[in-house]
Amino acid sequence: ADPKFAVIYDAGGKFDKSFNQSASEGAERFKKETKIGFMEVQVASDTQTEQVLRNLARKKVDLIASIGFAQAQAVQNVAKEFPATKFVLIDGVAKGDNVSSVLFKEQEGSYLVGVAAAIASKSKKVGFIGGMDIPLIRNFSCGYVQGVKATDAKVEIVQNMVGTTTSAWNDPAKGGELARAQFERGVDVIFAAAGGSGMGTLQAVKEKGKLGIGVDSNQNYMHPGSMLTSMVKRVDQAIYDSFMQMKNGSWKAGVVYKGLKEGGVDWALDKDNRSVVSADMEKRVNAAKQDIINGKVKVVDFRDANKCPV
Amino acid sequence: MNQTDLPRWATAFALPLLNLLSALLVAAGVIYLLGESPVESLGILLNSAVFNPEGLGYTLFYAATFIFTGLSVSIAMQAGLFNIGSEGQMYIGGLGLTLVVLTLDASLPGWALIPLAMLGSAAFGAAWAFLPGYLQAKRGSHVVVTTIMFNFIAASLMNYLIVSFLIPAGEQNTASRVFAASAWLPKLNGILPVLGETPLNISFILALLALVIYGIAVWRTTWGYQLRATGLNQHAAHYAGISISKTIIVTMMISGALAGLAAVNSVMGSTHYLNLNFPAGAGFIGIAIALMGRQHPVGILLSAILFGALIQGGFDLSLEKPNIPPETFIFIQGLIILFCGAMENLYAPALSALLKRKSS
Amino acid sequence: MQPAVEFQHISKRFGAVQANRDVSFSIAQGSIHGVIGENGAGKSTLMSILYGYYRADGGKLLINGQEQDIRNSHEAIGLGIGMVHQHFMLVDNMTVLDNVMLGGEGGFRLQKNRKQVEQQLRDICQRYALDVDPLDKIEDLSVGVQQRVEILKQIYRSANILILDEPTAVLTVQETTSLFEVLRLFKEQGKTIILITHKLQEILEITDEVTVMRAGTVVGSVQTAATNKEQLAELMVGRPIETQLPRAPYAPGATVLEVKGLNLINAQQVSLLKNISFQIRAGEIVAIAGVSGNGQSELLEILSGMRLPTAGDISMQGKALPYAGRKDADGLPATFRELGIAHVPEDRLRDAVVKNFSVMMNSFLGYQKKLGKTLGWLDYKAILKNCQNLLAQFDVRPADPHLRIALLSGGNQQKVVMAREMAANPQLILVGQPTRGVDIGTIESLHARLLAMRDAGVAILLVSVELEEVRALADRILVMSGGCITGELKAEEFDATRIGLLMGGLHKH
Amino acid sequence: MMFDDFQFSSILVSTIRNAPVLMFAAMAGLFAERSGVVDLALEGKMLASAFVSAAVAYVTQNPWLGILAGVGVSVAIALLQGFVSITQKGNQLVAGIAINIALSGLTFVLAQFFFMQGGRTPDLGSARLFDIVLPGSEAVAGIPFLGWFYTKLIGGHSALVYLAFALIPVVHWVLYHTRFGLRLRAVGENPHAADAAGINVERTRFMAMLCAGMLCSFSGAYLSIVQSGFFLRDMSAGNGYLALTALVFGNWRPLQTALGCLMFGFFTALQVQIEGVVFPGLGKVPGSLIQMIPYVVTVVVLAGLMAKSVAPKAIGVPFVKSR
Ligand SMILES: Nc1ncnc2c1ncn2[C@@H]1O[C@H](COP(=O)(O)OP(=O)(O)OP(=O)(O)O)[C@@H](O)[C@H]1O
Ligand SMILES: Nc1ncnc2c1ncn2[C@@H]1O[C@H](COP(=O)(O)OP(=O)(O)OP(=O)(O)O)[C@@H](O)[C@H]1O
Ligand SMILES: [Mg+2]
Ligand SMILES: [Mg+2]
Repeated sequence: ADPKFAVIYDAGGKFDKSFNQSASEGAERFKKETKIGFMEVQVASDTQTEQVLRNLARKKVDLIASIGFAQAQAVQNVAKEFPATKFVLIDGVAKGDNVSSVLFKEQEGSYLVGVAAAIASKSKKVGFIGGMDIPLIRNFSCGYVQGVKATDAKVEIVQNMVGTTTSAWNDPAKGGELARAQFERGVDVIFAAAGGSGMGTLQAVKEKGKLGIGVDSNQNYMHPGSMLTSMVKRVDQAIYDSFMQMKNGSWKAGVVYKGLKEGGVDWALDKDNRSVVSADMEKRVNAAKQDIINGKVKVVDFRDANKCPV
Repeated sequence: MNQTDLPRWATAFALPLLNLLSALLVAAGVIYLLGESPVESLGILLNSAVFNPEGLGYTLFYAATFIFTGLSVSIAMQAGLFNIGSEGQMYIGGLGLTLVVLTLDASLPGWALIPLAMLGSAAFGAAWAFLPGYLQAKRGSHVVVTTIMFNFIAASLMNYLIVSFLIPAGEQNTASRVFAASAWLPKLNGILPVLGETPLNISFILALLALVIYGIAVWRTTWGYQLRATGLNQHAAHYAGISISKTIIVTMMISGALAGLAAVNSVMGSTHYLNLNFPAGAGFIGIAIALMGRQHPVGILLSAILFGALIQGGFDLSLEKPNIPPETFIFIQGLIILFCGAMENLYAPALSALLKRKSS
Repeated sequence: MQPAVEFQHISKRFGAVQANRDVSFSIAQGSIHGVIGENGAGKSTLMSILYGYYRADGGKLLINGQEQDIRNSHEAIGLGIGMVHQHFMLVDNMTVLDNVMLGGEGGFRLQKNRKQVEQQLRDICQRYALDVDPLDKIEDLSVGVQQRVEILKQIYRSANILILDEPTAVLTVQETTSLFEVLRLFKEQGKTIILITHKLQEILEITDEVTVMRAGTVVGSVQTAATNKEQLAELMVGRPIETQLPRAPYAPGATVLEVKGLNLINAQQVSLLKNISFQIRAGEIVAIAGVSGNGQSELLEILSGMRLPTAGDISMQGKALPYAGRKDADGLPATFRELGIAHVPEDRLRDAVVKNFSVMMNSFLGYQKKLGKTLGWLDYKAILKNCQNLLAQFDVRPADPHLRIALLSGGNQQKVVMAREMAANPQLILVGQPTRGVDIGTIESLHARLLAMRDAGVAILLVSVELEEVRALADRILVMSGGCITGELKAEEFDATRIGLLMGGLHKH
Repeated sequence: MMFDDFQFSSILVSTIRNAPVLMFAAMAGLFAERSGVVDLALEGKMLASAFVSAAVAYVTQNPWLGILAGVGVSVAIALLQGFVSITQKGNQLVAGIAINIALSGLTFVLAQFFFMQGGRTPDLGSARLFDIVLPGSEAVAGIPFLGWFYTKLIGGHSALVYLAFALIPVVHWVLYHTRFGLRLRAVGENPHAADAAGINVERTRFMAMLCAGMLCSFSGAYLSIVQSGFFLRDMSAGNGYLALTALVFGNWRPLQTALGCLMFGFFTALQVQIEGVVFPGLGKVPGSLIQMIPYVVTVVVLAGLMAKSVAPKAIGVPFVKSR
């Protein structure tokens, strides 16, 4: 019989236009290609995560995909109870012989969009808007800053976070307002890593005719012509691969890091931003990409020491 | 028209039941519009929240937190104070217990550590409520406003503390390290294996105890008498020699301590670490519970269980019926509060007319 | 001529209480009609029905011979009915002008009419000799002036049938006199007036006819000219009323309270009490007479610990009262109570009772600490028994300890408060306006209680605006005006005119 | 254009953009609360109107129709709130909280049901309100200070911003200089007195709720149609409670309440600007601590400078003809 699959989204939900959505797209692609369905749930708290993981494991689901670092502890607990069930955890590390932890080197992708931003900026001021001040978001910003500074040390970076409560991810008005405030300080390119609030940012970017950078999934289509690029994090690919391996019997536990080299992160270039990406920019960004893949440039992971070099 | 025309059984049971049914009827309509069968859905909901022991365990687990936040809001209301800050006080209470546990969980056994950690949560919650209480008592700053502000301040502060100090290096999760097992609250499934794998733990028992103490303290002691007198008529309370400012400050601190204790259940009883935004609105639900339960221990208990059941049952239902998003239950919660908490007399005229017709 | 108002078989019930039962009587056009009766007899309820505030359960109402179904105050006003309520119906933080205009603004934009109405009000004030400034805020006005505002409102609205529910309860003699002048003017203009009062000589002084109510029913209507005080009192209460209560000879004991150089300056830097000095000895009643608002309330508040004086010494049985060095009076009344000072405050609904508590829960307000000795545990069994005793002793009706106290009539609330304070066996009892709004039967029994306490050796400080009450109770009389004591008289020197002069003596208005 | 670089100018402009959300809601609350009905349901009405106006604007591609629909829904909710609090004499706090919770859920469910984008409406695109460019803007744009003042500070906002500021004198006028305002204040202060004066207390309160519903709807529309360009679940993000705070802060008076809203707007803008700034001696203050600024300032101002706030006396008490 076919294996059974399930996806557990974190509080952001399946439609967050971000990594949950990306995960769902990966699972959908798998479903379309293999005609094997999957269950999906969204949890609201860490307690629920454990409850639903256990429920699914009891229902003899073979592979459960847990999206988001908040699920790490729950996965580790339940994996221990159900050695026969396999788990794939995105953005976090959980111990266990039946757990595959997938981590992304967001700093590398962010570095690339930083390079693009530094080149695209006419005012030599670029912005970053994050949802909340947490390590994951700091890692985005840290990679971004490294990319900007490496390209042109004179470019200034203005950073803001939307808030400190969960509504920080659902406050497009504030996201937009932060963008406008940054424009007034001369910023002309903004990288938004703020979930739903980021959509407010990109909307404001379009309104004011500036440039925006999307995050997680390729968001270029949202405002063609106003999007410089997107920092894509291929959660979809990770889920798709994991499901496929399960089906083929090649699934393996362990921790994997997915960076530029592994195709886990990238910058997006498609018809929607073709017009704003000059040939020179494309060349220089791709060169940076090559340098990182070759190991010529090392992008620091903020989380290694909870510190950003620049 | 007059509610007092109705016999006690009618006001205490028949009317609330009718209201609950009305709320469910509206909810059924919504579920029907979403393309699912209301009857089947209700069956699933009841089964997973009440009849299935493990589900019941979860229901009571959630209820334990809500009892504490409900008590927190209630006790302040008795003194005429509308404490909107239970959310923030619970959050800070979580910090208190975490600091105790993180320092001592390597050295102390559970029987010493757990009470100490609870003390920590109560103390931090009380401390966080002190300033709004003090400002209300001495400066007349509206406690509603200051507690709302203190919620925001608590969120910022906790964000800073967790991210900057509590996250172990290299970790992604915005949470402290996992506590040593000595700090885990004993689960009730040890005594009642039928509950299965639920996080229901001794804090539920503590919550019941808190309800009893609350009932006794408020209605049976001088202190409670003074509290209620202050809440109902400050002029008379002053005349009666009650120190208003002391009453306000002490009550706010007790309210904060109760909110702080609400953190114990979820942090030490379930996740075993302190994570960002762990109260997840439990403080605000406490307001609804206090209002719906009329600040009465039995009312608080019943509303807390009702909310626990809705969260548990609703979650399971949305799992089975993808057409019904979990948010539907937030809507239903609101409806229930509206019908049972604010329209208690909706059916009183009809019922009293019916009874009159019967008796004549 | 048609009667102005005719009640036919009016009944009204509140839960278990039958407030009006088959009430029928009529009020002649252009007359002043008195309505009297004990507290809770149903007078206010009946008038509220006439004014559309309540709707009767049964019966008919005829206005100028026409049957009317008055569903709300708006319709009553439309029929030319005006009412001055027992508790003033004024919005405190608005001006007199706005209060008068409220409900009859004459258009959407106020500003257009404000000037015009203001002028109109000034004219009325002049014509009726009412001293009111239309631009004053209500909260800044004394009760007497607020009363005038109510009258002003009715004149402005040109009410033809005017109901006055105990309008004189809070007025001074002079204020009452000038109110009656106005009423006589009204009558001359052919208006009909219904007057409710507990003061029988007012009835005799001004009414043409009087209806007596008891327990919700009418027990009789008589022509005023053909009756007298004793007869009315007996009709009301059902038994003769004793006007001269027995008292032991004046033989005061040791000094209980000594006040020296008391001063009070409020936050607005107004001096409310100036250099007050006096003493009270055991077994005497010292009365403070004066127009309200001349510092008596503040004096009571200070002596009971509810407020701190700015300067001065107060000693109780030779020991200084412990208020020195305090920043506020928060919690101080408890200490004063422990020292043997009991207090029956002037404003009982505001200060002396918690409206939403039962009678029982109110029966120990202020003494809760004493009852909850072990761990603060309240022994409700004992409390209930004690409360039942008090209710029986003071003949509180209904004697139901579990009733919400707000549902008792004012007189019965006052009995509960008085019972509570007396039961504490105080050395000194401060009594403010003990019989305001209370019927004559109850007044008699409350006075008898106070005299009994005096005879038992308790020191009593009485603050009252009723000279009649002062005369009936006091051993010594202090007169206050403008925050000063302007004179002192012995009981046997009682002289209404002289007291009146002293009351006005240093008064600014 | 020197002035333009000065951050303070940008803070001021940002303040003006931030304030309307709070101003509409606070003025709505003012009407309800001055009439004696506690309005805890601002948040819920904002959300409902944000959703409906975005949805209708998207479907019709006309922002004005969206706003109109938002008004309709918000007014309907306010009247429901009125039915519960005024007619049924229910607990007003409960009613408010219940409405907030119910609408937080319902707006998501409906948005999801109709648009299938996770409780979001599609982008409004051109169906948004345009910013008004004041006449002669081009001419003065180059002049220092005046250019900034005319084109950025007072010009270049959407119609709703001007409406919000126009409301301050209008509400003041309605409250203090009209029959409706007089009755409204009377009913909220002493309903028994108003009743005795022949005023229908319940009807007056319903009228007040109607105004509250209408004003609050603009706040929601501003969020979705002006500021964001789409609806997103729970996008009111606590602004309803902040508006209530401003109302208490402003002692239930229009001018002071508006000042309270502007203060919040100002400190939010300030906080945005000083995030990441290196302070002499302090270094870089963490962002999450900077986020506290508006709230800490409120508490300090409330505790330090303000006199006791005096609520309308009859607030929260259903009008019952009884003692
Ligand atoms: N709204 C009410 N609800 C319940 N009982 C009421 C209400 N109003 C009046 N009563 C009761 O009805 C009876 C008549 O009250 P009413 O106020 O008419 O008396 P009254 O003659 O005016 O007394 P007083 O001289 O004290 O003013 C009293 O027993 C009172 O307690
Ligand atoms: N009688 C009046 N004539 C003309 N204008 C008035 C009058 N009463 C009030 N106003 C106007 O209304 C405004 C507010 O009046 P007021 O000072 O009474 O308000 P407030 O005390 O601040 O508010 P509140 O009504 O809450 O006490 C003032 O600007 C004043 O111009
Ligand atoms: Mg009466
Ligand atoms: Mg005022």
